[in-house]
Amino acid sequence: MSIIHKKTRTVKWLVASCVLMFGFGFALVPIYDVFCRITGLNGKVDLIPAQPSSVIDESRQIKLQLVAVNNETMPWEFKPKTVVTRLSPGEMHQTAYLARNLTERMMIAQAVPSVSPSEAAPFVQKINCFCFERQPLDGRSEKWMPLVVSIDPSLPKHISTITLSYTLFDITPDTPSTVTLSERGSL
Amino acid sequence: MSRIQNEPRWIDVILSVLAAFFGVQTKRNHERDSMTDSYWRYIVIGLVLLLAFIAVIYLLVKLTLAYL
Amino acid sequence: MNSSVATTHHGPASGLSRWLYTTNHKDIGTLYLWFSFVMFLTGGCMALLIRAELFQPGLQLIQPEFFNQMTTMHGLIMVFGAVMPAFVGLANWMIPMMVGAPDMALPRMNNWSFWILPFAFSMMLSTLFMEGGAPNFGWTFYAPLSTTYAPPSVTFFIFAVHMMGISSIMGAINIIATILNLRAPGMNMMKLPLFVWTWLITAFLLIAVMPVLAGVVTMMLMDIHFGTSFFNAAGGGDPVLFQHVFWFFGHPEVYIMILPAFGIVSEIIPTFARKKLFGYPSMVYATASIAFLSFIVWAHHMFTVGMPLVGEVFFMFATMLIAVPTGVKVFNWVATMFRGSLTFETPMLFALAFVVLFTIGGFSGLMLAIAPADFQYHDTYFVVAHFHYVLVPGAVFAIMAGAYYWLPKWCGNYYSETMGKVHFWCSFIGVNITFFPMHFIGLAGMPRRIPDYALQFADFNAVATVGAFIFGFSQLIFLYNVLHCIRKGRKASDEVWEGSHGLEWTLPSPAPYHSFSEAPQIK
Amino acid sequence: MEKLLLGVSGLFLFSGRAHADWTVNLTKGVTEISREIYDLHMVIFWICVVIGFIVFGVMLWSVVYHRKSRGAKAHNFHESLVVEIAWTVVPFIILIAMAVPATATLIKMYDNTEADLDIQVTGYQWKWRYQYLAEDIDFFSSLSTPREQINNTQEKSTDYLLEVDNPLVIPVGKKVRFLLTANDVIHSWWVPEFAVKKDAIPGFINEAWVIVDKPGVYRGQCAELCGKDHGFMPIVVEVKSQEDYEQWLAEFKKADALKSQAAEKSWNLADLMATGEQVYSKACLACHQANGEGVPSIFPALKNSAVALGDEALHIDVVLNGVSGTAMQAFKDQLSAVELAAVITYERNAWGNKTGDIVTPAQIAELKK
Repeated sequence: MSIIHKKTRTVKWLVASCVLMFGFGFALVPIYDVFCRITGLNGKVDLIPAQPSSVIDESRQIKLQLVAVNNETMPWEFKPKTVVTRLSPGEMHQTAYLARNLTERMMIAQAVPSVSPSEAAPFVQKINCFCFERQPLDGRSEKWMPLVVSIDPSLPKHISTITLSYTLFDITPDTPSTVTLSERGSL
Repeated sequence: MSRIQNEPRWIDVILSVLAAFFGVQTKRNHERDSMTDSYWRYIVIGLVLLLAFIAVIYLLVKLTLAYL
Repeated sequence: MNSSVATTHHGPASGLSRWLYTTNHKDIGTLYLWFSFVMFLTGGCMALLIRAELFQPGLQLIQPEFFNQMTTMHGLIMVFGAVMPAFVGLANWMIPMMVGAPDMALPRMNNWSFWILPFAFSMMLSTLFMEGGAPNFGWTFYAPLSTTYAPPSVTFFIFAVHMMGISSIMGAINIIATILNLRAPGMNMMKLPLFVWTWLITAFLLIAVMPVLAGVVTMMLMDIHFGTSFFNAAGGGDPVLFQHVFWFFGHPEVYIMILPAFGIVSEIIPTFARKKLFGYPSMVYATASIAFLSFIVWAHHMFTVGMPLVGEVFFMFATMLIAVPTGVKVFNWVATMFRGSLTFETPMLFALAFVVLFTIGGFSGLMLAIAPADFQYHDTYFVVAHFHYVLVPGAVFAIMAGAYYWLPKWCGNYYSETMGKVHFWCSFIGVNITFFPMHFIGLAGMPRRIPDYALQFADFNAVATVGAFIFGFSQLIFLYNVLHCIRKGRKASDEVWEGSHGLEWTLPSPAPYHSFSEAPQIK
Repeated sequence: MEKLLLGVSGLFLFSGRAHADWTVNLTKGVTEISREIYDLHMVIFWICVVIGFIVFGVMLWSVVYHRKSRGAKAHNFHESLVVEIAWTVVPFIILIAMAVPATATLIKMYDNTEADLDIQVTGYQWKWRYQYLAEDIDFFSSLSTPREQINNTQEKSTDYLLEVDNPLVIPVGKKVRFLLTANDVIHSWWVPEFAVKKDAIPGFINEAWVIVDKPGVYRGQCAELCGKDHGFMPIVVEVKSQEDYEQWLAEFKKADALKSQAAEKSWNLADLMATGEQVYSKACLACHQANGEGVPSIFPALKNSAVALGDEALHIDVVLNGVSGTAMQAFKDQLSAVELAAVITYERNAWGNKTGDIVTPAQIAELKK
């Protein structure tokens, strides 16, 4: 084989590897997602409804804490009905979060759940959750957003406290705030 | 020496890659490795052993966590 | 012999067009080296500005906003503008001469991969004058600080990174194609000088990770301008994902900046010890081992993001393992010196300083690998001390050692040995005064990337600033020495150094514009 | 090497003389975990020192005795499998010996037993918010060092840049669990004496815990670059005995009640302006500057601005709810009704902004409901 041939072959291989690795960079996104769901890395939890479990493990009680966080520029009042509950794994817990839009305009919010310790994330089953869909709310109005949650009885024995946190993000399209872009320039 | 004779066997490739993981290699084996023109076997074995290596560390981690 | 390189046998064209259109590996090597030196001084000035602000507690010279821009630009310029192009420049000059090739395998692409760089960095530096200022989110540009909260100039930053990435990838392809295909008859892989070997492995690392960097900045671009949410929690993304993808690139990148340095030092030490390199095969295999391991340790940069216990332990174990092949290298260098016949010309001095100071950087790296202890070290000046020990008296000293070592071959003249030694001692002392106290302030609790600090850190910061100015200004001696060497140094012999061996030393000094047009026969 | 050692010891001496309370080493801290980490740190440090002495010793030996000027002739050896395997295996064993205690400490840190007190810590650009989950306690904690000290026009206090207006207060000897998250970008909550450093990530929750065994005041800083004032968001934790802690709780709640009462009383312009100036320098000055002129193209001016001189409702909305996509935060939760009213009034009447408008605390309290 002539050197030119060999050279062309090498270059082809290398260019192909580059394209492959560029693709791999993007492939890391779904890989990471799958990895997180399996291992509970980062406390990421499923955004699809879970089936309630049929067994209840009466032998132990888990302390479940509900936390509410507002992301920046989210001017709603946002809080859980009760912060701390104790429940047995498998038991269904029905509660709600209060959302109150303090502004004058209609806004849409998205709640993003997160669980700590992250190891417990795969065991927190949300049978019904306001985080499954975006939440529109008219200006100066409020609503209770339902949450039905249970803990998988196969939760590792050493975990006794679980924190379920929701961060509320403003995803109202186009008008992020009362101040429009042109006004912002003159602020 | 003809090329055929020089061509390392699969087991040699595996040993060479393991030596690369370890970081120490003898001159004789290195010479043999560098005579060959087919790098792809080293790459394939390298990738397979890398996965195996990750699995080994992972098992090690699991073991340590189970016993400590 | 074929390919476009050897068909013409005239000397260089004259004037500017020589440099603009050149496809000669020596010319391009020179361009790379000068470019990287200019960037080194630019990034160095930024470092001095940072150090000057940190000389005393309180805000004196610059405001926090600008301080953050300086730390960001300093990091980016030093990594992508100074260290990497310097190694590519050395590779361009030396690899064809070391393997007995007439030129690089793809000379036209070679020209292109250099000339992208000045444009990339002009774009990057121009962000300093844009509204909202230059990128201010650190060279690691963690989302969402670099996406939702970034200044508008981030788009230019992204394009600049893309261009640098393309340049590096093309350089790497060229180097691999040269080493694999253009070796002179008889120059088998076994006989390759270590500089060539380490660069081959580095080039593969570049091919593997630069596209990932391109991917991650593309995702940022899409998040900022096209409404995707790769890294935005509101849309189902994850800011931690950014860190994973970034460090999947970032950790091998660290080795990209140090493996060629290993190669240079492995050339220099045997020459001045007048003894063959100890354990050549092990050196090659240890390099390969480090390269392999670099892909499975990235999350040790993220011990504090809240990984599960299993992940934390996995990355701790894998990271600690890197100490083994790295140790092998250091031991081999020392064994090469042991019972040799040593002389201490400037390149050797830099190489010796490299071995000692890089090892100190390696030690602090080992400490950082211990995950629970890393909770205390993470994002403090201890980390700053660690990676500056690895990169300044590590990579940069190796580059200087290489420059002094090969300068006589490039220009045909010796540099001034006295001036070289003065440069060395000023740099050596300066570097240690700058970075050693940073270990202390880091352990005492000073976070990195802060423009102002509590009073208990004041004295060591003042010391570090003094050191930085010594180190910075002593580089002017280097500049003067190089110019002196080019213009009127003492004539160099072909062999240049008493103990040198290798193909490049069989060529006349200065190396002719076209070398090895007829392939040399190796044994 | 010798030079280096000399230099290092010189630095030690120098530091010892300059400040008696100076530290060049990791803090031992006040928790069991932090002391374990300190021990790990010292063990690995000494391992490195010993290896360093051996390696650099051999090197120094060669440099001194095997130099050409002494007539040394180069020996011709360049391979020895035994030696090479030895120096691969020995470090490997040392590493294993190191990995075991490190893993044990790590396992302890990941202990999930129930805590006595849970505190939600939220990172904001550039302050911390502490919410006690079981109690009705929620407050912000930001830098209290005056700007004059930072700008060198006033002498710096002992705790320069490490002091806050409202420190976090926790009881001694109790397991306190921190739930960390952030409101905008990634921050990192770090108190060296607790050996706790955990990233606070927007949209995600992390946890860390401490059992502090000594009452005292412990200081730390944000450890992850989070924008302009990253260097100016310290953490101060006051660790109190159970009694003192309970007393603090009671006092805090009483003060909180007083604050809401204050909103109901009537305020005049002068009072509001005086309070407003204080609030302004604490919450607004970092960006909008003391003269209200901001920083061109980064932070807008308030002096003669459309917002400060225009519609009152818009001005209130901007301050309470922030401006999305800019550095302007929502101050609704960070400041009390009185503080908000005062600062808005101040902004509408300072630096030649003479609107004469008075925004009353009652007005704000109504909006905050």
